[in-house]
Amino acid sequence: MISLELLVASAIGVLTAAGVYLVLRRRTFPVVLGLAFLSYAINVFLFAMGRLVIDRPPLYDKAADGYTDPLPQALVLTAIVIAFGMTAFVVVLALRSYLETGIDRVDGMPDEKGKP
Amino acid sequence: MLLVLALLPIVGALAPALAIRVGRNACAMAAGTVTLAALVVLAMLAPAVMAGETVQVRIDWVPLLGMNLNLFLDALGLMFAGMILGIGLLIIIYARFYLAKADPMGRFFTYLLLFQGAMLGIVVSDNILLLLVFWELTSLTSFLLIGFWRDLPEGRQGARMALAVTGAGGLSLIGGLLILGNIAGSYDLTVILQNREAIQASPLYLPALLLILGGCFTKSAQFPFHFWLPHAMAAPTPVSAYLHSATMVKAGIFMLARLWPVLAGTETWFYLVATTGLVTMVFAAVVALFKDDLKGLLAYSTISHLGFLTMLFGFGTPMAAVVGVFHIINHATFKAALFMNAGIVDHETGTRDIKRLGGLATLMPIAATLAVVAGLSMAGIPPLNGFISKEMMLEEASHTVWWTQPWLVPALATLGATFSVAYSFRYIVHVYLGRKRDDYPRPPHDPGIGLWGPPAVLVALVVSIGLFPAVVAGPLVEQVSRAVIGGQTPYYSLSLWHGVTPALFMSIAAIGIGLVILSAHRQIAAVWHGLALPDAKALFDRALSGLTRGAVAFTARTQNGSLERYIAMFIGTAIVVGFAGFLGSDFVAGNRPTTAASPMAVVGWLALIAATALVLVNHRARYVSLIYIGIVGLVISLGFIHLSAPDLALTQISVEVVTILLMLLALNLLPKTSPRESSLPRHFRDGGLAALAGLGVGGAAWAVMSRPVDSISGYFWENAKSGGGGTNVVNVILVDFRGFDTFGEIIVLGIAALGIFSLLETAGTGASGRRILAWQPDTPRSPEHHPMMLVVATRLLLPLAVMVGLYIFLRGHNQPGGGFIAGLVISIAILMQYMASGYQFAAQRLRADHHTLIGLGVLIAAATGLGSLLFGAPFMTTAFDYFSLPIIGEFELATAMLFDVGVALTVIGAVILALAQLSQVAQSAEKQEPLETPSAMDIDPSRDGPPLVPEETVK
Amino acid sequence: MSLIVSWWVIASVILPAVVGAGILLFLRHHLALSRLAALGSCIVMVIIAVMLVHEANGGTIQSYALGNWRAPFGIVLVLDRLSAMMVLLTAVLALIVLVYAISTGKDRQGWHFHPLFQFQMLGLNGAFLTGDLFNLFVFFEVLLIASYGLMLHGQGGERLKAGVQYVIINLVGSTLFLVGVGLLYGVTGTLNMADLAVKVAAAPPGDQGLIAASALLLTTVFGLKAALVPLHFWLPGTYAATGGAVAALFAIMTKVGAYSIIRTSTLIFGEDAGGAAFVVAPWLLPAALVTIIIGFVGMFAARGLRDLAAWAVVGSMGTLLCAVSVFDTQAMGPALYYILHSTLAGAALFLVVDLIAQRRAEHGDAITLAPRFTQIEILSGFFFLAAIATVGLPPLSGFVGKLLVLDGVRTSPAAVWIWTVILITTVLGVLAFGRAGSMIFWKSATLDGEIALRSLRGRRGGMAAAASLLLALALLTIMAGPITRYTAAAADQLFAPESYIAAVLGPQSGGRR
Amino acid sequence: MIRRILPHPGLSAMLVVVWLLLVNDFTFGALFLALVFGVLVPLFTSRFWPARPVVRFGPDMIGYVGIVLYDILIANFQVAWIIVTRRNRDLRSHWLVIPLELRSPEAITTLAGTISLTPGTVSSDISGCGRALLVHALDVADPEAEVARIKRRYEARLLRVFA
Amino acid sequence: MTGSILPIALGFAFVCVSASIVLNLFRLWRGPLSADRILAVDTLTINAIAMIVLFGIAYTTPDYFEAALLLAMVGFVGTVAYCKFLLRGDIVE
Amino acid sequence: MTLFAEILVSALLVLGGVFVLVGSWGLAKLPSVMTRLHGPTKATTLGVGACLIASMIYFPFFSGTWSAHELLITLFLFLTAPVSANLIAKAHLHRQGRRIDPNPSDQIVDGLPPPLGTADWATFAGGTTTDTAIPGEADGDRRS
Ligand code: NA
Ligand code: NA
Repeated sequence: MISLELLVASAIGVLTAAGVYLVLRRRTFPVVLGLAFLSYAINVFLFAMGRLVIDRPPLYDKAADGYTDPLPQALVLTAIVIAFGMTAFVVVLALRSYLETGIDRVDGMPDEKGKP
Repeated sequence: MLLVLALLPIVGALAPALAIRVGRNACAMAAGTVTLAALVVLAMLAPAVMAGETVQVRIDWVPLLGMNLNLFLDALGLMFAGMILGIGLLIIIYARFYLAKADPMGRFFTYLLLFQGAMLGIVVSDNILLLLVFWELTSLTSFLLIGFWRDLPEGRQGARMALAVTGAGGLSLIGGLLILGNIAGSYDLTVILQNREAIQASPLYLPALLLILGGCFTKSAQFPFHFWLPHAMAAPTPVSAYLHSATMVKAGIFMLARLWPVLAGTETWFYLVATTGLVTMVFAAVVALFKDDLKGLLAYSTISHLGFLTMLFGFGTPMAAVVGVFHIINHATFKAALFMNAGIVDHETGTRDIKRLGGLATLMPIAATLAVVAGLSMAGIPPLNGFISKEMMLEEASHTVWWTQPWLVPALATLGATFSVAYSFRYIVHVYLGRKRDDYPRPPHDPGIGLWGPPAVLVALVVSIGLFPAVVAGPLVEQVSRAVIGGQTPYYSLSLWHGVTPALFMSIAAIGIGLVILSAHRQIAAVWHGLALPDAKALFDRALSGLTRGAVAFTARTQNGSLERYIAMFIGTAIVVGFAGFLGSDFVAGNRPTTAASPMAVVGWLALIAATALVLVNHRARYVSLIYIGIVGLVISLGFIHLSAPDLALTQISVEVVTILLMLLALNLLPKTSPRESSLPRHFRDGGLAALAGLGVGGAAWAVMSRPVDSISGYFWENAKSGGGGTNVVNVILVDFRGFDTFGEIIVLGIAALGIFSLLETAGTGASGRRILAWQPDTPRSPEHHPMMLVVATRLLLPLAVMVGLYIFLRGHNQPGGGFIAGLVISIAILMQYMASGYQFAAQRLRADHHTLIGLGVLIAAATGLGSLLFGAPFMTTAFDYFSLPIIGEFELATAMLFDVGVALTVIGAVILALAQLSQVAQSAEKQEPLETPSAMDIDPSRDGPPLVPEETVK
Repeated sequence: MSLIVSWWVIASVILPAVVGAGILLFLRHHLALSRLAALGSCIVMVIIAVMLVHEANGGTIQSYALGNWRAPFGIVLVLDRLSAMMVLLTAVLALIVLVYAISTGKDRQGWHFHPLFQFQMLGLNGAFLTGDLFNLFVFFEVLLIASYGLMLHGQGGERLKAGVQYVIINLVGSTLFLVGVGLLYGVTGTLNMADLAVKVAAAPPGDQGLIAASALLLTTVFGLKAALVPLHFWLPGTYAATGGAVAALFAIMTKVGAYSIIRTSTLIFGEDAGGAAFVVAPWLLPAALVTIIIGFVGMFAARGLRDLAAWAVVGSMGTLLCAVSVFDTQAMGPALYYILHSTLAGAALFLVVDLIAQRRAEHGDAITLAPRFTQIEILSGFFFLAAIATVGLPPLSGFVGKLLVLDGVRTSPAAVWIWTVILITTVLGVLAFGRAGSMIFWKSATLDGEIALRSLRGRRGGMAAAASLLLALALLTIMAGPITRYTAAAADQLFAPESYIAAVLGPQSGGRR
Repeated sequence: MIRRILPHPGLSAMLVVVWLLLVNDFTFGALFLALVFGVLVPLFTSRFWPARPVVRFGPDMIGYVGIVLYDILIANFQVAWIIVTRRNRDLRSHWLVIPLELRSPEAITTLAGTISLTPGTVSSDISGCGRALLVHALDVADPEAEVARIKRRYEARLLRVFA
Repeated sequence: MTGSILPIALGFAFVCVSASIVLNLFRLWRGPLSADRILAVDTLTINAIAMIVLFGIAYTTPDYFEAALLLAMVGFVGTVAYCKFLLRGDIVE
Repeated sequence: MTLFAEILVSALLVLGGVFVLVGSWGLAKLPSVMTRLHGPTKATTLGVGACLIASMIYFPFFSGTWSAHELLITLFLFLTAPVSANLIAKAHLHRQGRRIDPNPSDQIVDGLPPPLGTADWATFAGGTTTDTAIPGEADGDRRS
């Protein structure tokens, strides 16, 4: 039987790989997509650091017979918010840089073909 | 007292800079006064030193490093200090009259005094680290002096070369002295000089020696580091006279003398130092003969004499050291006089080229007299001081055996002396004697006393030491020699006549052959100039430009602006060190029981992988990949729900959509595709990095998830309700246990929005503005802006969504939800209005200012935290209580909720600010007047009159 | 922690936050008032920081439990000698840079300079004071996002292009930071750095691999901020493309990376960390050596003064990290002194370069021939001083710092390498500065005419700011005795983490031995 | 006065109910809060909804809702059957043009929504003058009859609901 | 959960929804038009809501309903945005 | 009573599941965008609705809690689904021009019927349709 842990770990791996691949592209837009993937990957990763528990939401209940580690969830929430702010910023920066220079390459070089 | 001496010139360096406002005389006076004052102080210290005492001052500076303001003045220091200040004073007088009106005299004397101070510092430092400070300072200040005439390219190059060579030597000296200090256990010279045995026995002796000699040889221009010195001749002549007679270059000799007691006496020392000195002496003497530039000739002569001195100290015998000490004085006197004389010739005739000179003796009798006397001393002709020390040197050389060859050193020393005679006579004969010429650049005549007076003083010394060496120089030489040797001096006599010794014959031979060579100068010179000798400067230049080219090429190659490479490097490094760290230490797989995956989980996993693959494959098609990526976010949200993280799911869901909106807004103005531009190897590289990174992070996740842990979470679980007043532990952590994180987090969000605002505020100006003006939509546009159904539906949805937002906010402390999600929900509700009814419509109706919301949010959050300070509790201490009101029933109020209000406000402000600003840019790009109707719909069937959308006949 | 000290500690974080938000909320349309508030905040920060240093110098480490939740559960701010020193350094630098920015009118070239500036200070202070690893991440993000805003302040094509690179690579870096933090939490179950130290020391051998990996990943992230080769690529472009004032302020940014390396390596992954003990050292040292070389080679290749200054920062980071990588008290003291020096020297250089570039009109900072310019004499002096400080020649603190480092690392097995590299590269630095200075100040002086500027803003204030940085360097030299005593004591504290742990977790924890 | 405090009384009532559904609690406290929000939220959002449609709450409305729910149920089965059994090429898809007598945007939107919610038909567009609705039908034998059915069954009723 | 019918029905519903999601993914992949893909995502979101409801029943917890509610709202916003982009390029104007 | 509830809930779940599946099957199977658009309305209305009602009945009986959230979700879906469908249809009409659904297996190739009155359909009125493709769309399918 496939374990949930394996699924999650492999998903983290795939998301990371996708993020890394995209972050290494030459245009700003795919790079931003890559950053989004890295953000997904890291959120799940952080979350997984609290181990996986099904049906035990971190809501305090005296009767509950166990709980999910709430701390990583709080960390992920913080990380999501920060990543959101950063992503928004980088999207706008990419656009602004494109508007200013006519170039949407991350290395700022003009296109080889001479088109903007 | 000693401290005053050391600091006077440096502090006094300000004086000429200030005095120049008064005038040139005042300026020179100021400089002279400072130097004179220092001389007076020195004179007051001299009696004690001459009595064999050592004057000491100790002031702690950096005791932990062992670097302190420890000064001492012994006879060696006294002699050098005397030369530095004495000749310095003469130079100042000379320079006053030498410098042209246009030359910035204030700056000149300031530099000169700084240099003087640095030199003085070297010779009175007890602490070698302090000595190093002064040492490098001489390099720096001499750089300024040599480059004083900025319009001379030779000056600039010469200054840089001097700085490079002597600076580098200084660094070598740093290494050597640090080693030496470490062997001796102290950085104080007085201690080091007591540790001869320990030092010479140490395995670090050789490296220390090599490094120290690196410093000394560069400074005193020993072959093959000599090449900087002739180029430093581009300096104003007073500078050359100062630097190359008594100071700068003598610093290297000073160091040899200073460390002689602990370093000399070994075979290594002998072969390194004596050989270098010997080679330099001969080589430079030969070169000097063929220099047509007066200062060039003197420069090589200086190098040769520095070799002379180096060789003497290299012999390692006390007697040779005595001779060395004596020759230091002699060389300083005649060489300074000659440099000044060369300056006079240059000043009066307008040239320093020997070929254009000659016959000046009658035109400039005073200058000629001075030149003849000093020149003869340099040639080693009795009864002048140069003769005595040369005789003593030849005597020492005559019984020095080099590698079993007794003849080698005497022969070469004689050869050096021979050429010395030749070039000295050339200076006298080719400049002053012979027939007068009628093509001098300027009509020559003797200068004023201001220029000839200072050399005359020195020439007087040359003569008096020559005639009465024991009286004039004897006591000083004796004391200095003791200081150098570190004990009693051997028997020696300072006199003109030493009897018939081998040295006498060598001397006679040198004079005879030297004169013969000079008489055949023209022929020999022709041969010499025909030789393709390697030019040290060219070599240096080539090395430097090669270095520059290499540096430029290397930097351009590595720092090529390719962000992909930078990121690849970063990720590659992380992969390498991460795996290395992991594999380099123990790892035992965990034994935590795993959870079986349900089929739905597998389907979700499949969806995630599929969507990821779709994005990867289609990432060049930007719009479509934005659709695909939505699925990834959705699946992750579902995963969070499945894995007991409702708060995360809510957040992920709402953040996701705002992000997509933002990217769509940006994509409107960006290219819609990315070209295919990576080569196959690049794809492999990126794929490889991606796979390894994925393996690493995924593997780490697996490793952690499969092992048990004892975390601090239990505490949160137990205290959330009782201590934090909430049952949603995640929320209590966010607003209470770790509220500080959240505080930082909303600030990040707020700053991001501010940054976005700043970026976009200016988008309409400059290049960006032009581009926006020229922008053409690259996708077809439907004429309808605000479809009716959408407008109507979102109007009903707005209050509903706001209710949901309020609900999520209020329950957050106890149930999934909270300020952040609520803020996002309300933002989304407002964004819906923006999308449906348009920017104008929504912005007009949304009265709150975004900046205010952000500022207010952060302030409320901070104020909530600060409130606790009023009650004497730490920042962000929360309070909560349960209240009961009639009708309403029991409810809870917690300060943490106020904090959450701050969070929500910031979120709303930031999100709306960012998106509104972005859409404004798009508006100006579209160049279309936004639709203005009360209902905001393009098609409003309730209105009478023509449709807003332009009519067109139906096809 | 006594009440008053706790006030100082918390004020150093809250003051910039409140002032930043306050300017945004109330003063964003009132330039004069914004400036006043910002200056006031910076001055008060300096006072606070002086108090903190004074307090820390007593030798006891104090911890401040935010929200009154005790460590390791809540977040704590920890005041020790190192953190106090960094806060003071930040405050002094910020004040001077702010004066510069205001007097040269740089703060008017875009939006929200002052709030961003305050938030930048908040991020820096938070990062230096926090005792919690995840909170460190948060403050990293605060200071980064503020730095993005500041870096792009004034905009322009080149700056935007460089900004894209700077932001993106740092975002990747933040991701890696979270991997490291997450992994460490996953293995140890805690985030408080003192508690992490305890847990890592007590971790079973089977966990060592993961702990070592996270140590190295974190160091990679910190190395990115610290511009450690091969993670340095972002720096030259960024620093050269941004405004002079901001670049000067950024001199402290690289130190955040160095600080974090020092903090985590001595506290969490120190001597007692078993398999992870100083696991970064063997990587750090060679990287630092190469960093020095690359930095100075870059200086040699620089075509503009900003470029030169930026590469000088890389070189100085290499020197600093060399000393750090030895990981003993003897070398750490010098390293901390070098932090002070290199921050101020780097900032001074950037300000001086900016002053020069302003006056050279269209010639800017290019190392090319151009006519004389206003105040060339005094600026050549400033440049000379900043250059010798940067290269490490006497009499300024660069030389003292270099000697301290050379002396401090002498017992290291790699001493020969460090010495060789540091000494040889200094020559490169001398040559590079000599070339640039002689071109701009000497050779240019030969051209006729002078560049006329219609108006030169902040003639006095800008010069005064640059001068005060040079003065600070001089003070650093003159006061080297007491300062090195402080840094040595700080180093002692770092290598005796028991007191830190006890201060954070309570005396009953008693350190870990 | 009342209009100013309660710009959309119907909406307010709906929001009160929505709040109670949200908090899932029918206490006085919840009701109080519901009333507060029911009043406050429309105050804040009314600016976004300047025109106030006149809606008659009454038997017509209830009847309409009932019919729609019934139609949804039945049509679902019909369309499901078509999807599962009918070959694609046998589908009798048609565009329907429904002339409108309704005039208020809210009413037309409701009609269009109803058409879309009942399986088998999707409201696709409105004419530029707002007098006709473009509807896509998945499978109809007689397009005209379908148009008539929609007009009779839904529009006629909506004309009564939206006065 | 009580009897034996309910788990079977629930399992059946899970299977149906899972299968639906797979079908949605097929359409997402196959396209061919952007409208198809938007439609696929929209449907997937609605299926996800169903999935969440089923989870709620399976675990007998109301904790996940807000997520479903939010998903309903957000799914709509996303679809609107994707469509507006196709229609107008600028989604906020 | 509980048994009855259980049967009712089960029936609703089965019904919901089937309709959700049929809706998605339609999405996958039907020949053109406009026909596919009919599928999801099933998932929305009856499929999810049935699941929601099942849930509403389930909770009071099996956990003792009463929940009306499901109603809200249903309300939301009913409000939004037609608008989503409308916009997708409009987007599709706009992108395809009047050559609606040129799928060979689809018999509807006539294009749009004219609206009543003088103005064109809102999506087209006044506009000219260009052939610029949104990148990523399969161009071949647009015209064949
Ligand atoms: Na929450
Ligand atoms: Na329908």
